[in-house]
Amino acid sequence: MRKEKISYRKAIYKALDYALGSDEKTVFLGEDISAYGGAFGVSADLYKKYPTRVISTPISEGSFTGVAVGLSMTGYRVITEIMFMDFMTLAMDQIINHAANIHYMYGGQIACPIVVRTPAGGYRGYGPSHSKAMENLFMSIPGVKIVAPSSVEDAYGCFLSAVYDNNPVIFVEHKLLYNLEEEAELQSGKQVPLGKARVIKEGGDVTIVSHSYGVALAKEALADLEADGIDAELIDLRSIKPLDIETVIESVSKTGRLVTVEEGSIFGGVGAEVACQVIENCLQYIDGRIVRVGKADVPIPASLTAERFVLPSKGSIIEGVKKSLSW
Amino acid sequence: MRKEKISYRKAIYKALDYALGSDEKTVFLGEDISAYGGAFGVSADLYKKYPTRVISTPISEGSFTGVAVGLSMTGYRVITEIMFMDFMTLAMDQIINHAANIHYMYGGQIACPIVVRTPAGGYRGYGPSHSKAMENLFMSIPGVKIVAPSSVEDAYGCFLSAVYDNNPVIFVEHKLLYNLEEEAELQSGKQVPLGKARVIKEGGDVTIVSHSYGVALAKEALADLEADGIDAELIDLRSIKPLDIETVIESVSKTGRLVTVEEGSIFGGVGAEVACQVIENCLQYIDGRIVRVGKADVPIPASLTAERFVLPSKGSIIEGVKKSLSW
Amino acid sequence: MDILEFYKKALTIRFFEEKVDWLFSRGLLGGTTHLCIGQEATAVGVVGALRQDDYIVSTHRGHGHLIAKGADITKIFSELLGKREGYCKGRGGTQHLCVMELNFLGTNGITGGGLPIAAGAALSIKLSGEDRIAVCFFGEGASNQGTFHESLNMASIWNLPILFVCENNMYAMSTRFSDISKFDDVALRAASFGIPSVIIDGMDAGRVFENTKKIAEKIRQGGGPALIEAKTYRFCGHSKSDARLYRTREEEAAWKQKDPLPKMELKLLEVISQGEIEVIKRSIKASVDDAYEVAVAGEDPGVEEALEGAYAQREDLLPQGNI
Amino acid sequence: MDILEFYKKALTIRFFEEKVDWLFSRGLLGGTTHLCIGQEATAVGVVGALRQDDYIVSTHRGHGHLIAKGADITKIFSELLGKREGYCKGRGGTQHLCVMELNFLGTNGITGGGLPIAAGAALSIKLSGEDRIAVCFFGEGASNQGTFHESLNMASIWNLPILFVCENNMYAMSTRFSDISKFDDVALRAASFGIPSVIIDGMDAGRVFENTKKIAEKIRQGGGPALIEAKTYRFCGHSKSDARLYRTREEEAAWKQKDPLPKMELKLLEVISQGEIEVIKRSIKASVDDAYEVAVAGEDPGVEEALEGAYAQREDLLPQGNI
Ligand SMILES: Cc1ncc(C[n+]2csc(CCOP(=O)(O)OP(=O)(O)O)c2C)c(N)n1
Ligand SMILES: Cc1ncc(C[n+]2csc(CCOP(=O)(O)OP(=O)(O)O)c2C)c(N)n1
Ligand SMILES: [Mg+2]
Ligand SMILES: [Mg+2]
Repeated sequence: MRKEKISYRKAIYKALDYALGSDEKTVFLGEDISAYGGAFGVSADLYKKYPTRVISTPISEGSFTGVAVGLSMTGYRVITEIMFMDFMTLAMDQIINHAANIHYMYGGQIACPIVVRTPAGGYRGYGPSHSKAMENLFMSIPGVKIVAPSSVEDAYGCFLSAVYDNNPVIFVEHKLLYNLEEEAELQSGKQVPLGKARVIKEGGDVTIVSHSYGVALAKEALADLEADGIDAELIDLRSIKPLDIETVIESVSKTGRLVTVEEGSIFGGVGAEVACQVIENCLQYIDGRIVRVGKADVPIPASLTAERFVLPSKGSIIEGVKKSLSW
Repeated sequence: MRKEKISYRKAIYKALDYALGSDEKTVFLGEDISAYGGAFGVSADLYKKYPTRVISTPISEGSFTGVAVGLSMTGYRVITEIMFMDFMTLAMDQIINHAANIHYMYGGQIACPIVVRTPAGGYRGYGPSHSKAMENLFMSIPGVKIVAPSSVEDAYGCFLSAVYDNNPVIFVEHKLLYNLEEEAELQSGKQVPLGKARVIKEGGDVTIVSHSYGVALAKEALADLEADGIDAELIDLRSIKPLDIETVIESVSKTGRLVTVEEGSIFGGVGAEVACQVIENCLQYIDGRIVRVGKADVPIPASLTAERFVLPSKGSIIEGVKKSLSW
Repeated sequence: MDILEFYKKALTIRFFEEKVDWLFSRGLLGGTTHLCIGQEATAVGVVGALRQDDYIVSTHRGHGHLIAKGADITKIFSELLGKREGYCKGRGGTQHLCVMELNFLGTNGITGGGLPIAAGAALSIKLSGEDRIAVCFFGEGASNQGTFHESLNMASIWNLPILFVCENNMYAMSTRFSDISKFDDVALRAASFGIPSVIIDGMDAGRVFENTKKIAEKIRQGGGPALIEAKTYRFCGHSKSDARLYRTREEEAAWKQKDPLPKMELKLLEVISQGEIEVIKRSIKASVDDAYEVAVAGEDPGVEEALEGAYAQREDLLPQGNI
Repeated sequence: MDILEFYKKALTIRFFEEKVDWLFSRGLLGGTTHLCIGQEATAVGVVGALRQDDYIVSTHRGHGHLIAKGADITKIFSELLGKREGYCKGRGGTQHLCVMELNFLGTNGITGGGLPIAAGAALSIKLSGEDRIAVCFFGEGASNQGTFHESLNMASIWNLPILFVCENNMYAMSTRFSDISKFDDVALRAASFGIPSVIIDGMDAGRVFENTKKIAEKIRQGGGPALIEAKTYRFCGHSKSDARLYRTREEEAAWKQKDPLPKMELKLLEVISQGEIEVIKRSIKASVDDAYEVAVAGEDPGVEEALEGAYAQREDLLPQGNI
């Protein structure tokens, strides 16, 4: 198979196509996923290929998520699309009190294999109700997995892993990644295991840990850092839960410094958990400040200018790295 | 004013009574808060004292929270009761996308002074949908405050602070605290400021940080620890957001060791944030393992026996403290 | 309809619930419970009209539905007692009690939480081209949740094989339906979605059965969703501690006149004697007591059992084949 | 009803929206937008029948409602441009645009999110014994959210002074209402709650005005909630990028025949000349362009402004006195 240039959006499309095509017991539910192809055009013509199993729903996030739970308990794998991650607030009950608990609370009788796909993130001036990256909201929920790949190959492979996982998976697709094009080899049906981080660039001075669009920002920062003589190691978590802390620890044991980057709030965010586990496991190796880079603790403003001040950026990552080295 | 023995339940009742009695522009909304007095009997006869402003709602958590938002934007302070904290999942949209944003996203034109009271926590065999302490879910939401007092005086004073705060406040009342009786001096209308932790017991060997019912458990552990010659300092955060990290830092600078205790999940929990801020601020003083004690990462089982294995206990706190000292 | 079978089922439910009540009053059970004493006719009437492979989604007040579906009361007791022999290994308890082998998709601790799940089960049936149906119990109080509206709408537009059964016992905890709804009937609300509905006497197992039978068949043949509103009454309090300040003892007494069990006995007396009835009663009572004794002698879950299982493994064989 | 005033308002909305459309097509605006071109008659008709002190809760498609309520279009442009001179300092943008001084409680980015908020405003009015009313706009698509059901129910049982206005433009994004609802009329759904409703031609500002006027007065006098369903159509796509594959150009053309503006002009010609109309058009067009020019010359928020204000302070003076 040759590598070809392919977009993140297309990779998700292909993974959806593979999942729907290879198992009749797979259903895809969401708003405007037919003629519109979803708000971000991901599902394109799938509704024509699988007319009975690509189902456009009413605007009822709370209940169509419940429909997914019911389908999954009766023999289907279900993929749902929540049009913007901000709207997951409406589906929280079915996710937290139902989907997440089913395997455990029913004593292992049944599982709940659903994937909740959702476009997330800011930088587009959509304002407070259409811009959030809320993956941190699900961290403390036992039973769910959280996946947020940053590369085209991972988008494909992690998505398939999510589909074939027997647990509810929150699958975060950053809006700014959809148009990302990469040379990728999408081997049909090839899964990328969840819970395994990826070292994107090796380096000896500092460990940068991120996921989703934060990785793209961090990549941009790498060149500037190199120009300043800083050799950073960049790790893409890919999945936040399960969290591959081993890869992070191995890196920090080498670099002695940790910078976490996330688009959500720092307070109560992913970085806090990563940093905390690092401390618990390799405090002795730390010889720089641990720095968390993320969203300021305010809602996301609509003004593009203001939004830039609130969300993390290449600049704030570089600043964070330097702060960690300055100690 | 003399001290008298009074229960946590009664303290909340008195605070509610004070708030409703002293300002006609205060409303209390919730399910079964009339003749039933709420599921835990907190509101007792308030519906008789304030018949128009104590309003029993239909079972519609999502929308009566929205009603609170609308009331607050048009001149009222609103207190709502979500019968079990687990049901907050249904009110998430109005809290996260509406209440929390209002002051900021509307450019400061208006505030949203609502208090969402809610009985939380386990140890009663209620099972996965009626036992959660989910205060950590709100940590990353800008605009909301999170308060979870453990003592009778704080229940009263923090509640009034929450009412007179101009922001949405999640007010967590642990079910097992309702019957807690303490000698307390409830000065009418006296507020306890939010964002100020309380040192419950001073000690030099290790700092235990907790909130809500975790404080009660930690208190129990203190005696055993003392018997083992361990002099622990116990801090009650009282409010998780704003977080009084100064008090914690001051303590850890002295003891060199930190143990966090919470009833929610460790992964992505309150302890992660506390520990992380401690590390960021006083890494140099740490000379013991940082240990987080909390819920195992599974749903809360109904079986009382199983529940005890899953939730933190006096025993797991003692174990945590010893682990932090063993390093 | 085999009236004797129905009577035995209803009696089992009654005695089971009374035993649970007694256990609570003695502090022998953790958590809480919601008894269906007084509402047995809806459970046996509805479930008795269904096929074994029909799905049921139940509520917090679900013991009756589960017993009617054929569950082993020993295993229900085990579950309530938090024993590892329970249907859910003691993890679910009364409000999260699922029995997949009976197509019983769970009682539900979230008021209104089961409605969309039932719609999902119905969609599954439709997609698979099966001729079974999904039945969703809910209370009149739950009909004020948004999920009610959303689920009925989806059931309607997708023409799902689902029967909504509202057990309207007039109260949601302490809240009288007439205080939180303009009309006393939930059935009215189905009209918005073009879903046909009937209002029936929920204290009469025969009426419940006949109506369900007829309607269920129609649904099975592709007729689309329907709603039955059964007017009923819980004789007990809402949950384990409830002083019932919100209603009068007179109202309760009036409803107790409609107790479904004596009504069934009256019918039964046409075929068997009072003495035979007494024998049946004693034997069922004994079997409930026995079931409890067996259950209580079971084992508590160990620490590993408590801590494992939050995540299903890939290799876990799922009964419904959804690997 | 002052037809000239209405016409000017409607024209302002049309030109404003066309300008926004043009700005988007040029990449001069961030975010997205939902234009109400074609739906101006509902905005001016409903709002024109209200008092200044009545509350309005709007939707994602809310510019028209806001302009009709009397907002300064310069400040709306500033808001859309993310300038600090905007009504919300540029933080809210098109979907979170609140103007407290006009009792305009916000456009809303969450479909169905405004319904309970409006019910809350209505409850506030009732508790305070005022004679104003709350008006809640929503689309037919939003009527599938649970909040619709829950809010109408509360409005009904508490007899709130609230007018629900459904702008039924037949589509929710790409979804035809007939595909996600059994019936084409949202009004039917109000019957479940005993809420009276009317279905009216939403392309006719006069009809909308008269109906609203009458119904609003009834509500003001304690008559309780009511619902107006205005049948209308958006001439443009759902948001800034929409190929409109889900409907035909013929359907669009047919609806454009019902454009509310020419209809108003026809009426106006009974009192003024075509030439005068042209003058009005040019002047309003110019004022819209001017407003944009003033707005675009405004200032972007600084970093401190972006980072401050997540929490209201105790001493913040709140316009509605809720300190
Ligand atoms: C979301 C949610 N809100 C509130 C409750 C608390 N609660 C449990 S049962 C109940 C009343 C339900 O009434 P109804 O649906 O009529 O059923 P019934 O109890 O009468 O059988 C309430 C309010 C809950 N379990 N879940
Ligand atoms: C909770 C939520 N779900 C989905 C969306 C995406 N969305 C924005 S507008 C819209 C369609 C709304 O349709 P309708 O209520 O008919 O209003 P219209 O756009 O036709 O004016 C959708 C699905 C949203 N903003 N919020
Ligand atoms: Mg009831
Ligand atoms: Mg529409």
